[in-house]
Amino acid sequence: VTIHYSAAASLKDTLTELAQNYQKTHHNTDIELDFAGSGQIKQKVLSGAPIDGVLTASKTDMQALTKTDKATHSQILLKNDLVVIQNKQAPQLKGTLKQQLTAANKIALGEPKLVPAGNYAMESLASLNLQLKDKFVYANDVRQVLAFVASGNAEIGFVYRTDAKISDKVRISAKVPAKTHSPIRYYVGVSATDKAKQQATQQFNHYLTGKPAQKIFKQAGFKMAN
Amino acid sequence: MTLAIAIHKQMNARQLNFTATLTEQIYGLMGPSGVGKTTLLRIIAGLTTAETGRITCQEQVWFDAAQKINLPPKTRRLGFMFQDLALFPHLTAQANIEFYRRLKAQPRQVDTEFEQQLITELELEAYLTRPVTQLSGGQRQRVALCRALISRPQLLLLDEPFTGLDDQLRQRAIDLTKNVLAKTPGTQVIIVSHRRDEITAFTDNILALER
Amino acid sequence: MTLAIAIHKQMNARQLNFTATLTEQIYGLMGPSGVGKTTLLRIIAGLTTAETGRITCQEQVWFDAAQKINLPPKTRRLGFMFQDLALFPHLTAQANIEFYRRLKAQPRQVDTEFEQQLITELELEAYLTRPVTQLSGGQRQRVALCRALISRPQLLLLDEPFTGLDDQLRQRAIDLTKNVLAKTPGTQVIIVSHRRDEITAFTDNILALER
Amino acid sequence: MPIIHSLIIAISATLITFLVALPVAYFLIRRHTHFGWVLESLLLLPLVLPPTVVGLFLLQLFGKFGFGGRFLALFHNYSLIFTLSGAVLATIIVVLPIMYQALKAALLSVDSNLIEAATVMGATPFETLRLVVIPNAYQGLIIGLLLTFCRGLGEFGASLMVAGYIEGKTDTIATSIYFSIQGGDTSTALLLSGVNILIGVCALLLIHLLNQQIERKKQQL
Amino acid sequence: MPIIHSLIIAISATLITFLVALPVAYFLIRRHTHFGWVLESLLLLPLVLPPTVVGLFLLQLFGKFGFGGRFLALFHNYSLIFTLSGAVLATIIVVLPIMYQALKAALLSVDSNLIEAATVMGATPFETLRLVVIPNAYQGLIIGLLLTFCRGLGEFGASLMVAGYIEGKTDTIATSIYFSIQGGDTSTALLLSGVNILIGVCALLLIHLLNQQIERKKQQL
Ligand SMILES: Nc1ncnc2c1ncn2[C@@H]1O[C@H](COP(=O)(O)OP(=O)(O)OP(=O)(O)O)[C@@H](O)[C@H]1O
Ligand SMILES: Nc1ncnc2c1ncn2[C@@H]1O[C@H](COP(=O)(O)OP(=O)(O)OP(=O)(O)O)[C@@H](O)[C@H]1O
Ligand code: MOO
Ligand SMILES: [Mg+2]
Ligand SMILES: [Mg+2]
Repeated sequence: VTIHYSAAASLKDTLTELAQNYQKTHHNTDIELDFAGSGQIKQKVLSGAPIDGVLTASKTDMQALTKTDKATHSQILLKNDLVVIQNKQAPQLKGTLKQQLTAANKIALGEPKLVPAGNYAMESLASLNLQLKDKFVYANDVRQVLAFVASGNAEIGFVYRTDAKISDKVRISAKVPAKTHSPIRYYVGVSATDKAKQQATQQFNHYLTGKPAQKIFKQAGFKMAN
Repeated sequence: MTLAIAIHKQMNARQLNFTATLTEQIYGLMGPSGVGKTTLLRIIAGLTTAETGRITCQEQVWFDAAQKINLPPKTRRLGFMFQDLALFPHLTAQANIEFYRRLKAQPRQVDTEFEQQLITELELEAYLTRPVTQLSGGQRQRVALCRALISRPQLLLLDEPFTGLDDQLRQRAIDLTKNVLAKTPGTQVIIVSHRRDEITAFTDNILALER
Repeated sequence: MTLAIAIHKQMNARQLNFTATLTEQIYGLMGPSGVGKTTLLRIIAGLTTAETGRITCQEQVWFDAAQKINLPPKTRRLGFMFQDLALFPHLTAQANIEFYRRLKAQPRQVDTEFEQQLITELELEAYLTRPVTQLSGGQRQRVALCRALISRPQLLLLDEPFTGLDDQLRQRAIDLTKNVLAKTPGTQVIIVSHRRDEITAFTDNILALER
Repeated sequence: MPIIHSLIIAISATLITFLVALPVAYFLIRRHTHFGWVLESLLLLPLVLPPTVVGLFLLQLFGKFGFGGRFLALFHNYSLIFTLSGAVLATIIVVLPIMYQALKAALLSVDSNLIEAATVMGATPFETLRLVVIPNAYQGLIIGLLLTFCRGLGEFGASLMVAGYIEGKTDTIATSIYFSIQGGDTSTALLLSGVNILIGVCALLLIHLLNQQIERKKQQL
Repeated sequence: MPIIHSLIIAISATLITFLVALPVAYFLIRRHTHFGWVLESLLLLPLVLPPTVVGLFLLQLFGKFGFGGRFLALFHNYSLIFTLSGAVLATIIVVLPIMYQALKAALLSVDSNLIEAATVMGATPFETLRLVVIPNAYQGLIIGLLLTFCRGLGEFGASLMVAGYIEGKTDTIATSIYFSIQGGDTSTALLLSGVNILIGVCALLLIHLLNQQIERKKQQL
């Protein structure tokens, strides 16, 4: 069977490798990997795109799917941390997260409705009691947050720990305490309507939670959910 | 052919009324500049629509303002040499002359011998393979004349066909046109000219437009 | 003005050699169709470049193939009536005639009285406000002639200026042109025509081009 | 593979839009209908909307629950989503306005005297188009083709939505560039950008040579 | 606000590209330089690349550490990034190829006899452009303006990269549509799409009326 698997864009390299490994041992399953933002994946499934497996970077997107029965067998796959980054060319930021944030002129973060990382950042800012709305520059995706910080025009930006690795022009200046936002979890789910595809997707999801897969995820900086 | 038309608006608010029954083969159309000669030919061809009137040709109604009949130009079986020639600038002289052959919807028999004769008489051989944009004024004039004559139409409309040619070429072109007309008695022709001698070389039937 | 030019390639591989010294005010240029009359005028105007030769006008070198001198047309102070008129289709007759006034770089004095006289003589008043695309062939011809005459150039080039006009208008246009030339003795003129009478009305200086 | 996919998409989108837009533009110029007015507005739509939105709309239309999707499903359960054909469709919709307007401009530039001359000689509208209008408008037509082709190469918003990014199946140069940038892989992104530019410049060169050919043919026959 | 921002961006990008592309196209058509060949290729670049990539490039160039950014910082520490001017710049780069090619097609359609006539009469190249070429090419020019304006309205990839999405400062209709759609707020997205279409249709209508005006002026003077 061929299954169409839509996954969060930030997992592109890792998941491509995993799918290749998987297909070496499971010759009768063809995996079509397709990448997009989590919000976009949700949109696609809701619009009736023939997607069999989903991997989203947020709980809310997965919930939107399970609520309408567009996805089943959802389960937590990975964990991640939220960090703030700064440009490597700028002097190392000092002080607590709160101080760093108040000192900045422009703060880059993902559009909260759209980018899960942006949403978590908003939660943290709320629980830290910071009113910084007029400093926000909303980005389309994580990459854009990185670009804004890399260009030096936003002093600080919110991204996941794993994303901070993408660009060599930024460094992590502070960790955002995990208790200030709801837990960052990656979810897998099954959206297939066809029996055989459902089964194949479930099998692949199961493989992702297994030991060999965990190793590769860890290499990319993710933490496993359990 | 019977004509009875009136047009006003599309002539810069001048007035053109024209009534005639054409029974002979050849007619000359004369009149001062701007009186409406070209406009009249365009109305006959169906390119301009008269405001009122009626045109019939060989029992067929071409135009009737009252009954809202207006036969499209392409079904009128015309040959038209335009005053400004309207040669196809992307084609060579030859391709312009032979344009009819490429029209499949309304094929006209063009026999090669006849074509060859026209080309020779109009001294066009040397220029056949040239794009018309590279021809001199007089050469273009002859290509346009040749294109109109070759079509063997039911009605041939020539708007100042011999203008811009030197005396010798003009005489040759006139003789040639006469020859062609003599060989195709089914073709009726209207020749516009500002020179009386050009018309009288063909006929005494002169349609005069006056202000 | 002295002329000594040769051109070959840009004439469809015909040959044009021409040498003359023009000392009189008015010259007629005659020759069979396609011999190179228009090409010669274009070379003088600087629109076509001769392959070899030299053109001088009033001590000024306009063109010299050997020295690679080629004065751009706009500095030659010309009036040119093109064989195909080249009227500006987006403008009215009046705006075409008065086009010179809108050129700031090289202003030429156009006096209103003189302009009015030209327009009246050429029977153009009624059409001044019309776009030239709506004029008849003969009307367009007169607009182009008027545009060329009004410019009071150093050198006036008229390519078949009287073609397509009826006898009465032609005579009027010839007389008018003669008048204008008489009043502006500084303007040298070359008139191309295929009719000898049109030339002899002006001058006996005929430049003949032969095959 | 992305290169081949991009070429397939850009070329077929260009050809299809050309064949669709040319008769429509020709027809609408000849007769000034009110219907044409509506059609022109419709044709502007994909231009004023972000490509992603166009893509989402197509996704909904051709998804499992959409009208188009259900219709296509009747044929062996066919689906456009996540296929190259879907990408072609998305690109077509995005580039159609550009093609249409460019062709319209080209057709408008043809002297109406020539069309009249052909009509009088008995040419049908189609013959007039083929024998007179197209050859005289070719400079403008070619520019329309170039614009459309290049925009088709660069388009990714709409086709990403409809066809996704499936390596070896629906990945194009543009989407690959996008994802390598997302992944921080700047060198691949630069390389692929270079490829796209090369293709664009080749298209330009081709047109240039073609033009020269035509001009030379005209001049030195 | 997004509406005003969009209008500012689309209108100024259209005007600026028009004023830049017109003389360049005119100059390159008149003289066939080799330099022109290079310039044309350069001008195609933003067309074959995804707008996001163009935006990323501009962000790097005009960012604090980029060459352009450092230069601009000399003037009262000015920065283009996260400003409306930045969005205008990004849009200009994206729409420039469309404007240029459309203008080129329009200029090419002008009869060279007319240009010769003007030259002989003593007109400078600029006067020829203003008095002869533009009035005779206006149909094509207007289509170029329309295409550019509408694409400017729909563009969001590049300008989002350069100007970000700052509510009340750099949000445009296109980015707002994008974000509301992604956020699942379909009704806002539909509303804003409607606004964009309306603006596009208004532009079309304006052009239509303008055309009619000109035609009428020509005919019933
Ligand atoms: N398209 C048009 N719209 C309005 N008026 C026009 C149009 N074409 C010609 N006219 C006007 O109609 C009148 C007749 O023009 P027409 O071309 O029929 O004259 P003509 O007899 O052929 O003259 P000529 O011998 O100068 O060619 C002229 O006054 C002219 O200005
Ligand atoms: N652009 C061009 N390229 C090549 N050959 C040309 C071009 N223009 C004209 N010719 C050729 O050059 C020759 C001279 O043309 P020209 O127009 O000077 O003739 P002419 O004497 O003005 O004739 P006419 O009285 O017919 O106007 C002709 O044989 C013509 O075919
Ligand atoms: O305007 Mo786009 O979606 O970046 O091609
Ligand atoms: Mg006439
Ligand atoms: Mg000549």
